[in-house]
Amino acid sequence: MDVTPFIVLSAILFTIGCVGVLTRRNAIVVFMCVELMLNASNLALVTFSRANGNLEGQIAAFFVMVVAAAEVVVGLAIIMTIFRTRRSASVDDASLLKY
Amino acid sequence: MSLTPLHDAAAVPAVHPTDAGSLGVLLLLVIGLPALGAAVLLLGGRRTDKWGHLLGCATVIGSLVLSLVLFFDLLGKDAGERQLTQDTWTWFTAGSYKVTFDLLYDPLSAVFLLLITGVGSLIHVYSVGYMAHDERRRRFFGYLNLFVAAMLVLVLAGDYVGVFLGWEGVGLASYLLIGFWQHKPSAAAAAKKAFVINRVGDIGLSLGAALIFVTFGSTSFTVVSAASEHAGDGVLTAIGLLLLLAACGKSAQFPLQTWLLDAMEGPTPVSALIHAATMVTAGVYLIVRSNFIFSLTEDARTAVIVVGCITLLMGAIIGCAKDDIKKALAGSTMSQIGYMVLAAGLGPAGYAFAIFHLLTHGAFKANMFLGAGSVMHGMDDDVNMRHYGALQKAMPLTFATFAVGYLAIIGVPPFAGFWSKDKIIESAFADNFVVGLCALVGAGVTAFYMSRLMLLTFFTKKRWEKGVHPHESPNVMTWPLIGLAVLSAAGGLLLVNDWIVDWLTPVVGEHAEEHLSVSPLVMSLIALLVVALGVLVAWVFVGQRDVPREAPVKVSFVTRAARAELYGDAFNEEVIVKPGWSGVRGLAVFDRGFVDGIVEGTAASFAGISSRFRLAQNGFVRSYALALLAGAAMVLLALLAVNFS
Amino acid sequence: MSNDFPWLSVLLFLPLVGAVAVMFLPKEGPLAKQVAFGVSLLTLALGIAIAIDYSPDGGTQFTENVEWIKSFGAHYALGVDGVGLTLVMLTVILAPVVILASWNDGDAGRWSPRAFFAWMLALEGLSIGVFAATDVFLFYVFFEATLIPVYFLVGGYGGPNRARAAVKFLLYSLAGGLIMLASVIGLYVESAKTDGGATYLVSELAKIDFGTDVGRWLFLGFFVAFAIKAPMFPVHTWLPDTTENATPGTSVLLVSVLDKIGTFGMIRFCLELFPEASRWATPVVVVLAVISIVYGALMAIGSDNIPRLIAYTSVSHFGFIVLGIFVMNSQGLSGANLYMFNHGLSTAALFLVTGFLISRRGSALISDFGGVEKVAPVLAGFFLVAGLSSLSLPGLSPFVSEFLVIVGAFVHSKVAAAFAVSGIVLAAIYILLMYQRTMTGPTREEVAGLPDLRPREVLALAPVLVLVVVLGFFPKPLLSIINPSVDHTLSKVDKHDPAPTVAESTPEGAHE
Amino acid sequence: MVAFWILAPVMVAAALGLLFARKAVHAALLLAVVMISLAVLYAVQDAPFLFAVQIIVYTGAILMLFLFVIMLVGVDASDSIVETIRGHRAASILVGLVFGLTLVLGVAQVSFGAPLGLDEANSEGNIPAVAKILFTRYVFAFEITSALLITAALGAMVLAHRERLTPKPTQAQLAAQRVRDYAEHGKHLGPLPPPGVFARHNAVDTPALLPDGTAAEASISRVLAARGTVKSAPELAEDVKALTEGDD
Repeated sequence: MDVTPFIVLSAILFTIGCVGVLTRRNAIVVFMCVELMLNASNLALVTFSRANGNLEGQIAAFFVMVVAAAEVVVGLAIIMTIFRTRRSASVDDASLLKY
Repeated sequence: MSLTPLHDAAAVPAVHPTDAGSLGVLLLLVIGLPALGAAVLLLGGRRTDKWGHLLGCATVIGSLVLSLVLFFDLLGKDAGERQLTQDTWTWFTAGSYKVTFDLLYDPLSAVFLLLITGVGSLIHVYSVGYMAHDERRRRFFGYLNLFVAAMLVLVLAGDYVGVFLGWEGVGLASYLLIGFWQHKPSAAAAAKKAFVINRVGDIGLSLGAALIFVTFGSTSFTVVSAASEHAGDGVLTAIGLLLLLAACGKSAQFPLQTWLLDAMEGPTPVSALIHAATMVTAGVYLIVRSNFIFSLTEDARTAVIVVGCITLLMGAIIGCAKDDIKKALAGSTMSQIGYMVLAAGLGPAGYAFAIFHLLTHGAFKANMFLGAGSVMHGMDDDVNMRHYGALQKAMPLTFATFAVGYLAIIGVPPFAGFWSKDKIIESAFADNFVVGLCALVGAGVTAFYMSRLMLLTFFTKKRWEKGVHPHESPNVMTWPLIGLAVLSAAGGLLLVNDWIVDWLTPVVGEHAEEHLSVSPLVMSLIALLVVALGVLVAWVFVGQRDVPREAPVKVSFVTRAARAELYGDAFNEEVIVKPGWSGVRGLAVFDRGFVDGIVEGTAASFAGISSRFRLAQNGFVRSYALALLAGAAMVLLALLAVNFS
Repeated sequence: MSNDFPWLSVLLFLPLVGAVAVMFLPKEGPLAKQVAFGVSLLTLALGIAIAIDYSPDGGTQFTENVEWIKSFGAHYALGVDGVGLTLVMLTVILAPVVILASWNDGDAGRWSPRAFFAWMLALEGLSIGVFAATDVFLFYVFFEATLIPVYFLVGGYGGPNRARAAVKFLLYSLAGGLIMLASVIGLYVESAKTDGGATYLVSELAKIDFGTDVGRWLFLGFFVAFAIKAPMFPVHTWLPDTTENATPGTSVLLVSVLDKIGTFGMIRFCLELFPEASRWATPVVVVLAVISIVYGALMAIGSDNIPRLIAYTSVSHFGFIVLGIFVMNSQGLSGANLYMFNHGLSTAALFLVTGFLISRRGSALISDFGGVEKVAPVLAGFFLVAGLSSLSLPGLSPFVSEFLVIVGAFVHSKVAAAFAVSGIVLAAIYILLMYQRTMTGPTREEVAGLPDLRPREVLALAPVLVLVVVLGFFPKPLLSIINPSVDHTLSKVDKHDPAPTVAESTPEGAHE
Repeated sequence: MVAFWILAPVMVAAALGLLFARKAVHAALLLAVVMISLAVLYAVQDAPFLFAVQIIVYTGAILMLFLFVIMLVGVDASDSIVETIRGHRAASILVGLVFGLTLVLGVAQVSFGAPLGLDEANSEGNIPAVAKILFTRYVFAFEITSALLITAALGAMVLAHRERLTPKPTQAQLAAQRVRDYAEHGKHLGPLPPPGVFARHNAVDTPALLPDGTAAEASISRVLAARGTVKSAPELAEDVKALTEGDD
């Protein structure tokens, strides 16, 4: 099993996640795209782990998952609060921090 | 100075005064009394209103007494010892430059002291009556005292910078007094004009003093007079011209003459004291005092003569056309000072006569100004001679004293003016025919305009305004008139035995002999003939005709020019004031727009750039993320480029 | 006084401590003002004591020297020579005058009046520090620190555009300070190369030969900052904007005291540390100074706003001062030093008296006045005397200094003197024009009910004008302490007064 | 490798679907596809522990959380297609393409060599090996994550918490309010009738029948009424009729 295809896939998924973050306006979907990016990186980590013959990469991926979980919890809570006050889940509506 | 001056026959007299000793205190008091009077009157406020005028008179009369004491003391000394100095204190020092307040009392200062305090006293007394109804009389006397003190400083200072102090002091007093009725815009403007034009002259005095310092290492008369022979011609001429500029400003000589006629806005005693008898002659004083410069430079003297000639004719012409009695007299003053300047420009041959004419003129012109003031007093402050006429009956005393002054100024023997003016005309002819001719023509014109003034005021028909009842002035005003009339009549006595010439010799050097082709007697007769012609013309054209109450409009170009004061003001207005104002306005735009514009522009451009950049902070998270991604892409590209290059 | 006791430090910290103390007093009521006035009087008394104890020929005195930042070579070093003492005296004299004259000016500000007076005291203390510092680093710190009180004084109290004016002042000055900082750092770098190691002490720096190029660059850094401070053409535009919006008291402290830092710095740092560069720059500086004289005067003539007008007159006067400094002869330098003091007095008087006038009428425009003399003769009298001192009338103190500067300029260059001297005519025009338009003529309705000066105002102004008159006739006390310092400076720049031409030339060869 | 080539296109397609899905629910489902596929890829790459964790944590916990939030926010909340920031979409796609291409090209340029494989590392089993590293070298980081998780949990609680603005009404107050409502508006005093009582059906969409045979509207949820999925009384009546007739 060659390594390169996995890495390329990871790169493609990461890029798609990026574009998703940039183009989607629903905060929840944006969040999903962030998760996609994290997962893409996890794939790369796992692949590198295999390529290098040790488990450090897997450990890293594990920590990424933990952090992602924490992030999702807080992030979604924030989205909820924003939604409660603004009645909208669009990221564009929370644009007071400007000029 | 380490160099000892080489004295030879033609050398200029050096100022080497001896210590005044006990008399020095009197010198200080002569200045101190009026200065104290001024201080008390100006700082004392309303408390001094009641007796202020009396104090003002007392201080000046006190100075007169002291001056007389000093004068007779000087008279009793040998000619060689008639230069006294009173050490006071060092004014300032810087490096090798030292300026002191030491006073110099010599024959020249002595006659000036008498003139200033003498005429000054009479005019102070006169003013008591003239200003009786002015609520600010106390302040008027304060200013007058200030003037007298400053004028005394001017003539007693032993240093050019000291002269400068008095010079500006009298300028200030003149400013304050011309603008005394400052609720009148014309008076305020005239005061400012006088001061500013005088300041133009002061450029000459400042730079002159600077040049003197650079050349001689000092500005005291003692040092400069001792070393002036060693200086180069160019330097001396430059100094002479600079001092001439100063003299032009103060003495209203061409081209700085325009302020004098406007200065007549001041109360009449001021015109008499400052703008006729004393202050305006300070220029002549300066030239005569600087004889150790002027005697050595032919070029500068020529310039002085030219200025004198031009001004004496200009003043005379202006005097012919003015209907305002004071302005006519002011034109005459200009003209007479022109004579003095002309005489001073003749060098050793003329210094003494310049001073002689200065003294006699001080008496008769002050006399006539006060007379004019008396007339105005009687005519409800009307100054237009076309509204006068036939006043000799109404105001006999004024008429009589005025007449003495009139005879003196046109040069009728034996009145004072004849002697002094005749000497100047003689010396002028001796120097140069053209100059002499100018002086002679000037005398004729003088006779014309003074006769015109006389006729319009005291003779011809009544042309009074309704409700005007001319009356003789109170005694306090007529007594000074009489005093001045006596001086005007008897001033010629100074020439007995060439007393004035000998008296001034220690100051201005030996009197140079004249080389006149005709005898002095013939010369005098010619001059008298010209004067008679002038009077005749006046009689024919003014005395024999009806004088219209309004000045005729259709007149010759010459008359128009003379009425416009030969376009001196118009010239200044068009050539200096107007371009000056537009220049200043342009400069304001330049300052705002360019000098500050660069600064403000830099600030504004930064503000503009940041306000443009600020828009990038649009608050949309996605935009920030885009920037982030773009940055990451760039980093990647850079890495790639580095790795694969 | 014992020489060990740090008198200058006491003089410097007394007003600073006073400023802090004033901030703890109640906001309302006159107590804060009274305490501030008392502190300034105390400072004045101490200043006079120091001046009396000063011996004219003793060089730098009342020295203190404590090592401050060792790695920079910076010291807390104080000491005054003739020039420094004159300016310290000017500061301590003007502070009580200004506080008394501005008694009610702080009431309408953005902050409490007590803050106004506290800032004034702080400014006084910091100014003393600037003039007394004998360490470049310390000088720089004080130099920049003075901006803070002025910023708050201008920005918090004064005219409608005060905020903008304060920012402009601050940024302009900071820009100059920044350029100077580069030179200050450069001094460190250069001094670190010498055997003695890094030092900021003026006395040590003066011994270093910086070499032509380095010296010129360092000189430029200092000079630009001082030219902005002075202010000289073409970096003068902050001054009119600031004075237009500041209270008169602030303007006095700013123009009469703070701006002197510029000219003081030129003597102390430009001339004494970089003599070669100063001689090199002389032609340009002299031209700029002459332009300042004429330009400032012309702008003053064209101004309708009184504080702006006075600001422009100061530009003109500072031109004279800089001219006197850079002609580098005894007359010019003595004149310039004396001018600094005299200009402080005359401009203070002019600002204060016009300030009284403006506060009465509520307008600063000359065209809004007319015939005030009739209703307020005392005010008019003070105005006239202050104005006359500004136009350097002989008998008033500025004359001596201006005359000396003109003489000095003449010794240096006849052309420069000829142009500079036109300033005296222009000065007459701008002062008398202003006087004519405001004071004379028929009394306008709007000014008809104007009250004359109150006793407090007379009390504030009178000492200044008395000093102006006394020093006009007897400037010796000042000159006797200034002249030795001038000789010292001249020896530093290696210049000697030229001998009079007549003494050199023989009678035969005497031609120009 | 077969699994990879089968799953990779599916994952890319699902990820792209994430970009275009109008409804958040669809996006969540597509994400689930990606994640499960990833889990398989982990398994393929000798990471059985991560395979399990991926399924449990991501697909199980996180995605469920997403779905909960979508439920709370509103299933219908969908994006509008119109881009509000001018040029943003084009720029995003462009930058994304550049980024992606660079990344892919860059990665493709690198030759990783033959993978060493995890056979040796996993010799004693993947999970014990991972545990060994985790509890030795990374134990500190591991403990820190616990702190992180607790913090996150607390944070979520704080964020989701709503402060009471008014005091909680007591039983007595509630009772008084009810009586007052009855007095003023004639509102029914007792509890609402449950659906389906005395009726043919006891489903929630079936209103209870009142003694007179009419339907009690208050007995069913208003949401159901709004959707129009409520059985109407006449229908019920027909049902009853059919029943009774059938009985006969």
